[in-house]
Amino acid sequence: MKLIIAVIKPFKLEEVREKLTEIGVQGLMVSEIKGYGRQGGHTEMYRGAEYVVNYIPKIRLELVVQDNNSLKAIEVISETAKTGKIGDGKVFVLNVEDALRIRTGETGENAI
Amino acid sequence: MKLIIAVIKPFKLEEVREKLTEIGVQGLMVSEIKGYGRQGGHTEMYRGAEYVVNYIPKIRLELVVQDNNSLKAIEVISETAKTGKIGDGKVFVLNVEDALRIRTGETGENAI
Amino acid sequence: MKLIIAVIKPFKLEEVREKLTEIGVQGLMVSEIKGYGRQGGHTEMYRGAEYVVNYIPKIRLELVVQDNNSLKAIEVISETAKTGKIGDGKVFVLNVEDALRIRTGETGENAI
Amino acid sequence: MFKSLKILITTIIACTLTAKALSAEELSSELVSNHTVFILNTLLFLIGGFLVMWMAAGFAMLEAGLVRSKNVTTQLTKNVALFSIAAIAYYLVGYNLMYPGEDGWWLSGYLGPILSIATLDPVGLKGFDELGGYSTGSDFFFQLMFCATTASIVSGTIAERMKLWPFLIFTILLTAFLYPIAASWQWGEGWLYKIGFKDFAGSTLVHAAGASAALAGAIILGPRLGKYKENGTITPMPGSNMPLATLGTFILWLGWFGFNGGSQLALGTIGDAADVSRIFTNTNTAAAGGALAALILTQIMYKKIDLTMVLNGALAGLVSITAEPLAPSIGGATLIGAIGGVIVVFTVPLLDKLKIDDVVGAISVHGVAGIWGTLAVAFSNGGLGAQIIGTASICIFVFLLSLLIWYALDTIMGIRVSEEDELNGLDSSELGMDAYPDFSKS
Amino acid sequence: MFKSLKILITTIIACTLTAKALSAEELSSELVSNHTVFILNTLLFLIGGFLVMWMAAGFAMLEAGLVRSKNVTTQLTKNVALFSIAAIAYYLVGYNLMYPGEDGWWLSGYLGPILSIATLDPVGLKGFDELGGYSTGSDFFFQLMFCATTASIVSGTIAERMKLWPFLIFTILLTAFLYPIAASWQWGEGWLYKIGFKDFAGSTLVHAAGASAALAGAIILGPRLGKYKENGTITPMPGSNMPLATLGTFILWLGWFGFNGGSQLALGTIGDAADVSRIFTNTNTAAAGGALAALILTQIMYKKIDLTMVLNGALAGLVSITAEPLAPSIGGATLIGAIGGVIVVFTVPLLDKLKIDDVVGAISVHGVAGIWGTLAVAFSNGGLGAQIIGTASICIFVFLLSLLIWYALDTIMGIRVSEEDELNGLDSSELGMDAYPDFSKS
Amino acid sequence: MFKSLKILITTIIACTLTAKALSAEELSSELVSNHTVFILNTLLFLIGGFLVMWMAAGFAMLEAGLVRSKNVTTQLTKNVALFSIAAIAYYLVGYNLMYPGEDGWWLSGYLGPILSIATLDPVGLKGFDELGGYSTGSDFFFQLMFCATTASIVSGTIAERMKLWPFLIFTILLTAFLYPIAASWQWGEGWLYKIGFKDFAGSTLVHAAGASAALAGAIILGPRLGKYKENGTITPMPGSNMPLATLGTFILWLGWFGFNGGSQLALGTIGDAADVSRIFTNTNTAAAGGALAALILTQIMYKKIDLTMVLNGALAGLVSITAEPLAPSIGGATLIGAIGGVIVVFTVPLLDKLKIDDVVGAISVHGVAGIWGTLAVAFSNGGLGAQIIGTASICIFVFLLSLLIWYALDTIMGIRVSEEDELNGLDSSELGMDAYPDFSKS
Ligand SMILES: Nc1ncnc2c1ncn2[C@@H]1O[C@H](COP(=O)(O)OP(=O)(O)O)[C@@H](O)[C@H]1O
Ligand SMILES: Nc1ncnc2c1ncn2[C@@H]1O[C@H](COP(=O)(O)OP(=O)(O)O)[C@@H](O)[C@H]1O
Ligand SMILES: Nc1ncnc2c1ncn2[C@@H]1O[C@H](COP(=O)(O)OP(=O)(O)O)[C@@H](O)[C@H]1O
Repeated sequence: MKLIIAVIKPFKLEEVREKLTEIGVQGLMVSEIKGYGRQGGHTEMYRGAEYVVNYIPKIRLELVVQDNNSLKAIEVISETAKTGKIGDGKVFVLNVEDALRIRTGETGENAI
Repeated sequence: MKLIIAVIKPFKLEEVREKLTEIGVQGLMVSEIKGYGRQGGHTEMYRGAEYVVNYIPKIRLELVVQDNNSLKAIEVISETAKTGKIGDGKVFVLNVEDALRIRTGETGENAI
Repeated sequence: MKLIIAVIKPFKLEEVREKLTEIGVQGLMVSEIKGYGRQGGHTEMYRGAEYVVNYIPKIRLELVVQDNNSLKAIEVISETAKTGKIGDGKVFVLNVEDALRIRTGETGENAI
Repeated sequence: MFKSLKILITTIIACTLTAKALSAEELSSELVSNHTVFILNTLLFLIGGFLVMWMAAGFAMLEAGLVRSKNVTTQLTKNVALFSIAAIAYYLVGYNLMYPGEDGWWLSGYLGPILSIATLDPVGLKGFDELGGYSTGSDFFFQLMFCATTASIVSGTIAERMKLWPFLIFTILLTAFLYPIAASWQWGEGWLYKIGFKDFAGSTLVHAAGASAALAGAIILGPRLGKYKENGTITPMPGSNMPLATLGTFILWLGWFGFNGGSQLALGTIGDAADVSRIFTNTNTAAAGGALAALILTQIMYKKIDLTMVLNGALAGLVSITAEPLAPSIGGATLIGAIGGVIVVFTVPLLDKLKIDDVVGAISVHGVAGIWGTLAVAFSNGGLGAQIIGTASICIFVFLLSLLIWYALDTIMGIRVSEEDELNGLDSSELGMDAYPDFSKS
Repeated sequence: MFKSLKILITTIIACTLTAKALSAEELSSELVSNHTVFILNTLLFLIGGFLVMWMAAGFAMLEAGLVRSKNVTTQLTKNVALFSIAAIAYYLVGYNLMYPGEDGWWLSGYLGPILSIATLDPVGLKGFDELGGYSTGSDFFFQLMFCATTASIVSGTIAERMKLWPFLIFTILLTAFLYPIAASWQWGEGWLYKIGFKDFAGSTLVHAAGASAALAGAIILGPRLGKYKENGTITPMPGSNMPLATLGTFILWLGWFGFNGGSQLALGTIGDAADVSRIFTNTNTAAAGGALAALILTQIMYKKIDLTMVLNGALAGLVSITAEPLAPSIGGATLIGAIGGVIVVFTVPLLDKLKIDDVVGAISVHGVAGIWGTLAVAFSNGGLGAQIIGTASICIFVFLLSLLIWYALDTIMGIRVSEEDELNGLDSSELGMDAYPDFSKS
Repeated sequence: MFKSLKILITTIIACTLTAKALSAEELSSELVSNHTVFILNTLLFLIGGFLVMWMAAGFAMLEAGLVRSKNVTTQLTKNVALFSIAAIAYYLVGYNLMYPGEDGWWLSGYLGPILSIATLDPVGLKGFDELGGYSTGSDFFFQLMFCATTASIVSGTIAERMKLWPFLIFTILLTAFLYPIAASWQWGEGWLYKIGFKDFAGSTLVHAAGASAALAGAIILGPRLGKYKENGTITPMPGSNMPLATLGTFILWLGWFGFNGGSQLALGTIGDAADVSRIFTNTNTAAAGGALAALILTQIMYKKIDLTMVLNGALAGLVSITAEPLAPSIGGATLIGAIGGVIVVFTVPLLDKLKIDDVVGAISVHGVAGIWGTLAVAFSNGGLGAQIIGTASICIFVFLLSLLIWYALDTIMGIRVSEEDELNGLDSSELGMDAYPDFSKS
């Protein structure tokens, strides 16, 4: 199993979720984060003082998928979340050793 | 060392933390997330428009434990967080390559 | 590639980010979490009832770096975030199998 | 608030002055004409009334700030609904039940007419011969707000675990019957009034009465899940929004000038104007005394000031002075308020020890401090006996009937949400609407 | 608000009484002197005026609570700015345009003088011979607040997608010209006044007029991105802060006593005082009726109460009673308000079906309920024809001119932010300032 | 606020009219009787007083909105506490110190009696022979609120780094001694009053005085950690809650009608009523001018509107007009306010350059704009010399004594929290209570 961590633009969340559902993804963890990256760096004024906006609001998705589903999920995310403009985000893939569904006690790929 | 990521129902947090403390877990990262899963999907009304509630508030726990403690921790979480109703959550286990305690500079299992 | 998860004291965020930038780190995910650890445990009063403060506000940083940059990044974080007082936080290192930049479709180390 | 009495006195004074057969110049430069008196009294009711109406917003904000965020929308809904219900129940039943007049009693001194709805003066007072001291509409408006205040007190105590509808049904009964009947004993010139009970603006008639209803509710309902652990420890459940709680307190503080000042019921003589001024000053200083007493006490006892206690202290000061805001000197009023503040700091944990879960401290603030304030009237005005009888009879009457109603509601429809719903928050189960759905950029 | 008429009547009544040649004693004990009348009328305007001013805060809080958090700062900025703009535009142009007097009309009954700025009574009324019924300054202050209210209504509907500056420019035109011209037809004693149209405090002249301008804006602007999906489903975009929305509603509720009560325009006779009291009571009960109607209806229709609808219902009740808050009995007023509440529950989804995106429900609350209230005047006062003509002419006039202005602004500078800016939120693109930048410990 | 003078004039006018030996009818139809004057003046104080009391909530909300969330509870606590302290300190010492009367001075024109506590008229004015122009209680209530306002100004500047208790101790000294002594020079008819200084409602006596105390505090205290970097850059620390800041501004705006309008000190003649109306209008338009000036200026200078500057601008407009809200025309008042708004936009960054860290901009808003407003009186009333002397002497007196007190407090107990406590937030170290503990579902 793989843990896919994706950081995307907030307004893309619904679209990405829908598309992931279509390919059979049944669970997600969604969190709001601040992203630091190339997209930042423009300046704003606050009460006459200039400052650099470093952190941009982003959505972080985490989903655990079966190994053979992982490429498809990554593809779906990268296609759907893409606007072509800077700050579209990243996808990272990590290996998951085990999974467990608390309600049923199922483990492994059945738990996803 | 293992990183255990657990997503649980919010009101179970205290109980799970207490039980984990009892088996010697000394640290946790707790974050509030929105969970998408089987539990969602019921509809609500807002100003006369029907909509599907997809995201349910959940708590995400992250803890790094020694390899030999990992099974016990998973067991404790799954037992304590269980209500038997849909949406109880998941536990995922990932491998951790290294750890470091910032205050002391200790690394590896000593850092946990 | 490595995923570095660091939990630090909130007021250290800016300093750590600046120092990481200096060694070439170009992206970060920042989230606010509540940390449970040795630092907690003091008691407060609320409306006449004593209670234990278990959760302390912390910042969680996640960054994916190239393998050869990982040690330097860990070093920078641990040095900058250190106050020497309890609750300075932890750094955990995980292996990342793949990365992808959504905007360009680049993968692997180029995507970071 | 002995309306008829006041009017009588006002009229007598006016007549006496007239009777002196002053010269025209003296007359016009000294007298306030009957019509002007009427207008000024009416104006006092209207200003007082809109200030007390504003207290509804104060209760809503205070309670929204002191419950956890998962219950905020429900708490707001309860507050808007109870105020609306009070408006209609008091119109249909409460007002005439509370002021039966000489001949309206069903049970003389105890029970007014139930089947009698309120009406207003005709437009432009057309065809109106008899000139009272103020317009009926202004009086109705002002009195209604007191009735609504009583209901507002209840909602805070029983927060975070009671279903919406049983609460609304209770509110109907409270504002149509319970409060008006109890209040009629004094303000309707019933039996309490006859024995010499004194409660200027309602420390007991409004505040302790509301708190008695709340206490009954808290008992039938039981504490929130997890509030009192088996090992005897108490789990604090911190309020979600301190600025809202503080705003609510300031709103109540402001509204209280109308509550107490308007209860002078007259502004048409220089004596009344001076008295209203005394009342404003005393009301303000009692709140200050209550806030500072709680501030100093929490600093000493807990080593850290507890803002929620300071807010409760200010309100307890206000409640304490409400039974007699006119007679005391500024210093006396400060002291009466300060003792109210002290009371709150001690009774809030006491109730917790009794496992009575009062989410916002309303029983301490409105109940215990209200009783203190009513008894304290004896310091300046004597008559401790009547004060005790009055306080006890009102509180017991409202408490027992409330207990009965809550019990009946619980039996019929259940007043408490399910365990799961309580844990998930009432906003999700009762309303399906979060109070703060984003605070994010999605 | 037929100012001159009222004054006349007041004066006539005063004179009649004088003419009765009462004895000195009777005189002084019954009459209210001209000067006292002047002061009391002025005081009514001032109290009414500051209460209506407070409604500006109500609109700001209501709208800040009902937009998503990424647009809150912009919404607040719009509200502060529009109120400030109204103050200056109404002073420079609007006031005299609205009250041309007998000889000031450019186009008799239709268009007052545009190049004429407002002035106040001289300090201390120095050298002032002619004694009106109230001070000009108090009248200006009161009327200005009505003008600002009209503009406040617009900002809520077009939230979350309109650029800041086009909105501000529209506000200038609305408060300097559109509202004053339309209002002059009635309150300036123009042609509508002559045909017997009745709109006591402005259900149509203020509320439906504001809603007409809002509707035109919503049409030109189009709905928010993603609000109406192609498959016909509607995406709810829940408001970010229910306590703010509730606070805003309570503020408006309070302010409305000034809005309707002050519109009696006189407090100098006992009849006026009694009427103002009736108005306060009816205003309050109409709000209660509206809130409860929406509460019960959403419970029945959706199985769960919708707090935002209850808030809208209370406001719709207030709007509905505004055209005639004096004549109805309490029961009648409750009913008129309740129908307002029902209207809102049905028209909000209806507008959604028409793909007209009204973020806070202002078109339903102020527009549809405003029209209902104005037509309902015919129940108590007759003259349905005049009511229909009045309502239609005001709404159509404001709607068409607004449409033109919005269209022109859109052509010249574009009134809508870019798609990306809308998705990221106006606070980031328009202002670069988050409403809640932390809620954290950083 | 030259009380005695006003009353004198009022009385003279009344007497003159009486002296005209009018016929009975004329008399009763024109005169306002002494008693009615008394009641109306008292009413003005009470309405003005409760509106200014409401400003305490405004400051609390404004400051809670402009500090970071980790310091919100502390800021709220300071605001509730300072208002309570002012109530008691002004009663025990301040009031009579401020109004020594002819014979009460310890140091004629400079220092009133310190050991003298305030008392009110007896209940019902029993045994009261001498009829003043208003009730003492209403005057005390009104004046107290001005004293509290002065203290409210300080808390915002020194936010986010000062310990709670030193601030509270400073507040005692400020409200018991500093403000009353300085104010006595003018409003107690001391030396400034004698040289012809004019400050209608206190641009300098209240606002610049408060700002002077704040400036002294900011200097002794030093800036927040990290605010001014060594390389000269300034780190913005955005306020945590824009709706609260906006609400606070609207509350202050509303309260200011009481602040300025009540300072007319009389409502018993038609001239006074008209003047209060002028004041309301001018106060409102000055705020609008200030807000729009800041809005336009930040748009031009920074390319984006800065809401916090717009809010500060509105307040600066209000402060600017406070020294003379009566004489200017509407246009003049708008301009005076607008210049206040411009001042703020320039002085806020200027103070930052001087490394004086004023969290909410109070020194600019209340200090610089207050001085501007006081000097601007010379435009309409002449006497620039007296204006300069008055402004300078008040500001320097309050500033120097405050500096001394802050310094002493710092030496004795330390006024600043530890570095770690500041970084973690005062809510955690000083109070152990988060302002927003959840905003979650736990
Ligand atoms: N190396 C990294 N590790 C973790 N997160 C990253 C990394 N690089 C970028 N991110 C996240 O991805 C987001 C988008 O990256 P950014 O550099 O702004 O633009 P782009 O995705 O177009 O390259 C950032 O806001 C940050 O949260
Ligand atoms: N494959 C997955 N990857 C990540 N998180 C998941 C996954 N499946 C479920 N979750 C998380 O677990 C929570 C509970 O899952 P759900 O399907 O609702 O019920 P259950 O746990 O009873 O199967 C979800 O809200 C979601 O946050
Ligand atoms: N085993 C662990 N797994 C995950 N997070 C941990 C672990 N131990 C500590 N932490 C995190 O690190 C933070 C700091 O740890 P703590 O024990 O308080 O002090 P220190 O870092 O000085 O040892 C905690 O608040 C917690 O969030």
